Amino acid sequence: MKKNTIVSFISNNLVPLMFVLICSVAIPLSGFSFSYLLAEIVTRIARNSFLILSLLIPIMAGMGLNFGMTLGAMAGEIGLILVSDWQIWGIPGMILAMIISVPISILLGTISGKIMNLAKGREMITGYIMNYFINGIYQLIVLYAMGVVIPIVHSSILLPRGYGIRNTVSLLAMRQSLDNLLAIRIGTVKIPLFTFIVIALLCLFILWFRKTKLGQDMRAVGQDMEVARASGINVEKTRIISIVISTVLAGFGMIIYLQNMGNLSTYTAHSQIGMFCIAALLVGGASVDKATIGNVFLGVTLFHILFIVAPSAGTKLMGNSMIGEYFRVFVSYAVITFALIMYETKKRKALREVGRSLGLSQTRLSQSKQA
Amino acid sequence: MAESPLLEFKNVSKSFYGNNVLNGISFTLNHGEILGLVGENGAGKSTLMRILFGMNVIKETGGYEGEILVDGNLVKFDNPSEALKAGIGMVHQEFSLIPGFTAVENIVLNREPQRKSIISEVFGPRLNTLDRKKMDEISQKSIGTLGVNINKDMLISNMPVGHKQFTEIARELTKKNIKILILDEPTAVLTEKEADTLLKSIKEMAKRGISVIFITHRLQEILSVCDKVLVMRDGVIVRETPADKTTVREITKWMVGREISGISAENNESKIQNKKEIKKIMSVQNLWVDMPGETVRDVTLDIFEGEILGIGGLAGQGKLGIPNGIMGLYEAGGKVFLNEKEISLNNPRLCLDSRLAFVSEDRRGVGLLLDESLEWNITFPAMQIQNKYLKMLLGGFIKWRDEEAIKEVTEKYIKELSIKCTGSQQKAKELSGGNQQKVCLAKAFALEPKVLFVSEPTRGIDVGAKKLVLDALKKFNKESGVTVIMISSELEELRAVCDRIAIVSGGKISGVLPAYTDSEEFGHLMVSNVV
Amino acid sequence: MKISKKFLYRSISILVIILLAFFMFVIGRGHTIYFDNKTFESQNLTYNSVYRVDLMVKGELKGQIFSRERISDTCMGQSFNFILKVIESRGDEPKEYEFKIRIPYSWDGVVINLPALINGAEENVYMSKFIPTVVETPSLEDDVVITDEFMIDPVL
Amino acid sequence: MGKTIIKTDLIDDNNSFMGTVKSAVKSFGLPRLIISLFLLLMFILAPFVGANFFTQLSNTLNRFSWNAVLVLAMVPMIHSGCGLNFGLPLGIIAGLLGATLSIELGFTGATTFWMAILLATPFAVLFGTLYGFLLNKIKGGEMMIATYVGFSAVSLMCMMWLLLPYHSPNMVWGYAGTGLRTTISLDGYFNQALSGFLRINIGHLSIPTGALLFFGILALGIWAFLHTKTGTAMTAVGSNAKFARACGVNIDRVRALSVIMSTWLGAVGILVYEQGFGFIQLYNAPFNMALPAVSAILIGGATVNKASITNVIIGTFLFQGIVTMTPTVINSMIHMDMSEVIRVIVSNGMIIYALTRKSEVSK
Repeated sequence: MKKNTIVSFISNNLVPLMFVLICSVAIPLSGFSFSYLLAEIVTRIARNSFLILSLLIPIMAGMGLNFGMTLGAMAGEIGLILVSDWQIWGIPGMILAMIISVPISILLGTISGKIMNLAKGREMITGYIMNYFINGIYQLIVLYAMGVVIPIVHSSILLPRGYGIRNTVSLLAMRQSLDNLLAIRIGTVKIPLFTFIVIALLCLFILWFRKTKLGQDMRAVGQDMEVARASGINVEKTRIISIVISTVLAGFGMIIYLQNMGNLSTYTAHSQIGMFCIAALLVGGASVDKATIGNVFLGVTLFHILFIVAPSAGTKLMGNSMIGEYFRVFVSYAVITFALIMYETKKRKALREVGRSLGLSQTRLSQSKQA
Repeated sequence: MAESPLLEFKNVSKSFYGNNVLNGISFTLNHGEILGLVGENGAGKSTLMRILFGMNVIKETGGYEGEILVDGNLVKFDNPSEALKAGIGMVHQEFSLIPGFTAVENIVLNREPQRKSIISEVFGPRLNTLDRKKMDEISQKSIGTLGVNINKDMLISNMPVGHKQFTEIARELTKKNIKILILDEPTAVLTEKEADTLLKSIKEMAKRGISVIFITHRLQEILSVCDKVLVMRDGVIVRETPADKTTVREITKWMVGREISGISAENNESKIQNKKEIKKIMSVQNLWVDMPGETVRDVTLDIFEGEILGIGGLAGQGKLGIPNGIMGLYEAGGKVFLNEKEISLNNPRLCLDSRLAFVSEDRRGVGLLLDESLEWNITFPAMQIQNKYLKMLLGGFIKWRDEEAIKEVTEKYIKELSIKCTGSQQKAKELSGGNQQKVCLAKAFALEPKVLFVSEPTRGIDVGAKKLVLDALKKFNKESGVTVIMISSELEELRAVCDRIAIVSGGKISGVLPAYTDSEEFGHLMVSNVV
Repeated sequence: MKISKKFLYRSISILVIILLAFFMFVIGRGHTIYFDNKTFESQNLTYNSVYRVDLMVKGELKGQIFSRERISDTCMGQSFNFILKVIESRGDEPKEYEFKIRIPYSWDGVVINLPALINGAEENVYMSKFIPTVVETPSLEDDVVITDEFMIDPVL
Repeated sequence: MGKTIIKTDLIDDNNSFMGTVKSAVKSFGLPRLIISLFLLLMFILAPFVGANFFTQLSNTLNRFSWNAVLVLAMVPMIHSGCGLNFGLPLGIIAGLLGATLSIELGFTGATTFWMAILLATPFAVLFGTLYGFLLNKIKGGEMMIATYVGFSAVSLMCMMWLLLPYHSPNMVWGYAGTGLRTTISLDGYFNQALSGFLRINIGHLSIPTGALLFFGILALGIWAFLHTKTGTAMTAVGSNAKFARACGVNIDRVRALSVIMSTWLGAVGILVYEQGFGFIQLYNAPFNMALPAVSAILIGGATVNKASITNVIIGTFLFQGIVTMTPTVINSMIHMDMSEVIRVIVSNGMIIYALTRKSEVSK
């Protein structure tokens, strides 16, 4: 009995356990000091948690991992570009960028949600392709419309040709303005207290949201669309709302992320963010249909430990730092692949389980009769 | 009684695509009355209830004729929520519960008591928080009235079936102003004890003024709980009687009894006698099949060479599971012998190799390649299994499709079965149901089987086509001497075509009788061990 | 009635957000302020540079500006408070001045001439708009792209 | 019973002209129509902006010949119902292994090309078998998993390119002596091995006959395969898997076979691409290869579960036409290089369109 629970614990938490294992090998190899690692981890938790938390609500609504969170990230970036052109600095600049990002996020989220409703059962791949599609439109706006249709004053962010935004937009004026607010230093570790307060507020929001009528509807829709529809829940609208919320939160998350970075790579900052957030969430033990706040923090910690130590460990092990870099990319893809495969096989197994148990009972029945 | 009845049907009729399924239905239901509705499958019970509940399918297929009155007011429900508003609740055969929710959450689904907050004032009432305490109270009360002991905080997925059923009923009861509760075979999944509890609570509900329409195949239950029994057959009400003035036997007779046309008893008898000298072609022993909704539990059956064996029974009793299990489409166990040789189960290929063929009841799902031509549909199995219609190139290394042979054979079957189509290249999805069924038969015929299973050959096709299909089957049986096993919900159809009829009830064969036997006998077998 | 109530709440909340945005525009507007300690002539008056000025903002020493030097500081919002400790010539006792200046919203950069300011000149005398000398970044490739370590970029 | 009205079987009263046009547009697909018209417009406009029509056509044909085989690699998997082959990078890796091994083993000239195909084949079969086995375990979720299997494989290979003991001085980093370069020039190996063969030059028009011929042979092979017994089974599995199973077809085997075929075609496809392009691109390059191929076949009229050789030809031509024409025409017209962005929007828009269509299999 006890053995059984251990086995099921391992099989249910295979990904996090694997990561703990890899990290426990890689950390000593890398030769980083504990305090350095701790400082880095704290920074990264503050930087990434908000973004990853934005993934939770669509999972609740049964729409899987929202690969389309990138759309929100783009909305946030547009906000930041405009704000930095208007020279609004610091926290007011962040707030303004968030306010600007909201309508864009809502628009993109609605489009994305509507398209996903047309592609039920294929939400993830659709969301994933949506990234590329909207990225095209983002480029159209940022590379061609800004400076022409949308006025951009400062030549420091414009391309020399007079329109389009440069590859990098400096966010020096708001760099870590949120992180430095109420920041505490313990030894060499800086704890960005206020950022953590914001993240905690989001966690509270998510917990509260689960208790609302809308949250309950989302859970219902996520489990069985048909039953939910029969009971009078507007399934399509509920699903769209979940995507919209996720997109808006991802926009905020991106702004928090970028204020920490201190600069914005206009055309590449968002392209991988979805992938890395999803990988981190999955590393924390989440699956396509179930994710908790705990998964987020465990995931972001484990995933980023690997990210920090991999290049240096790779150098020690193979004599080539690129190996480590490729390794961590490989790991993030592999984790997503593994989680997706687990999800699909679990789904099929659950279906077969019912049959098998019935089959067994029937065989026993007929055997006992014959005996 | 000055008061008008709670519910009144006046001359309600309904037809689907020209098929009359309901004809001039009139009845009344008083406050606190329990009405038992019985009838064979296809008698029109479900359609009647769908009309009452305002299901979309009714409206989409052109609505209905006649009038329905609730409390003396004329109503016409366009969708279920209107019916709900008018106080009509329905418990379906399939559970409409959310598996990962607790009983409480399911009972108040989408009607949760809520608390307002500032946020919900701005963003709308969907951001109200749920009032868990009140939810619990409501559910507990509702479960209490049912008189059962269900853990309200248990997840539905962890519940035994009976508790799921009670949860659904409890949900209907919490609906405000519920006046009429439709229970569609609620006891089918219950143990005897649970069924008793349910019956008790139905009576309890009636005492509180809720009227109940109770549909079941367990006639004993009808007699014990109902005030009034309606017996339906072929879309009409054949009898309306107070429950205490009738017997199970009588009801059965009303349900199935009717004049038999185009069948001569003697003919059948002689055929059977001839059969006795003929050897067993197939023998099924202790077969179980896990087919959702059509579970076969323990079937033992012998089939004689050259006969047409009918398998009948009520829906959900497992008759469809038999051919699907033998042919390897659903997981099965037990033993099946063909000409004394055992056939291994769960492998469609081996069955087909030993010259069994199957025409599935799921015509569009399993039976046809809807997006492909008739040629493909008809020749595909024979090509794959028997290497027919192929040209062997390079000494058989390349098996090239022989388009000419394919066209030829397709046209032969189109002619033989008079399939109405624009040509052998037409896509299967463009044909009508009857012609699609003929294509399915042609596909099986092309395999030249020794034993042919035909499942629900006339389901969903119009009357004219029905006859053609059945005739084609009979002709095939007579001319090629092929043993045919026909599974159908329509007893009369079986009696017209088959030599012997096996009745399945509760996943077991409850009896095999010659086709000329009185239909009343079959009726008894059908309900003998209904689960 | 119910709808109008909801509508009211919603419009109020939207209004609040717009106001918040507007407020952010005001308080978040950043300016770079350049302090010049240079001899300055205006309207036939000459303001001579001083030996050293210590710039204090919010009690923090931002810099010491010697004669003919310039330092810059940033400020958010349109009013800027600072304290100057002026040492007229080497060895003098510092004199403390407190200033509160208003910066025009549309100016990104502002040059303040300290001698003029200390000697009580008009605002349009001591304050002028900073016009950056345009330094063209030669090409895109020179832009240093700093990202997180996310390097693979499968964009079509 | 007597009242039953027998319905006529065939309903075809929609003979009006408008109806015909509408149904024609519907069957062709509105997005496809727009893309075709757009490309046509490009060709018409080309002379006005000073681009030679025949040069443009040659460019398009050239790019067509590079990419057509990669697009063809979509066909078997779509046919067997495995969906769009987002896992194309797997085949590409097999092809890259073939190409690098062929060079490493010291072959030169056009022989490298044929040796590369030969060497890539066992890898393609191996990868395809494993990949097919995996896809059979996760029926219904193929596309998303295929994408990430492809990505995982590419990033794993990134490490391998560094670690595998290659020595050919033309391929490894000069200073380290180990690890393959990101791009390897094919001069002296199979650069233009096919395209140069029987090349026809008439004025500005230049036709890469060899490459087109090679594609033709492969396409013919696929066409022929689909006419065999196994090919028929493959189509049936894609069209209705339940039907095929009930007819005794071993679905898993057919699907695995289709995956192996797709993977092999992907391997050959990348080799054909490289011989035209003149370089082997390693490391992250395979990431970007799947989506253009997917959208090309969709533009050609394929759906998530139906595809034909015609779809491949039309789709590749339209897609590559847009890729080559838009930079020239649009840039000279509005002096903005928007071609890349247009391509991104068009190709991904097409994939989204295909994903949102109710799957064509009538259930």
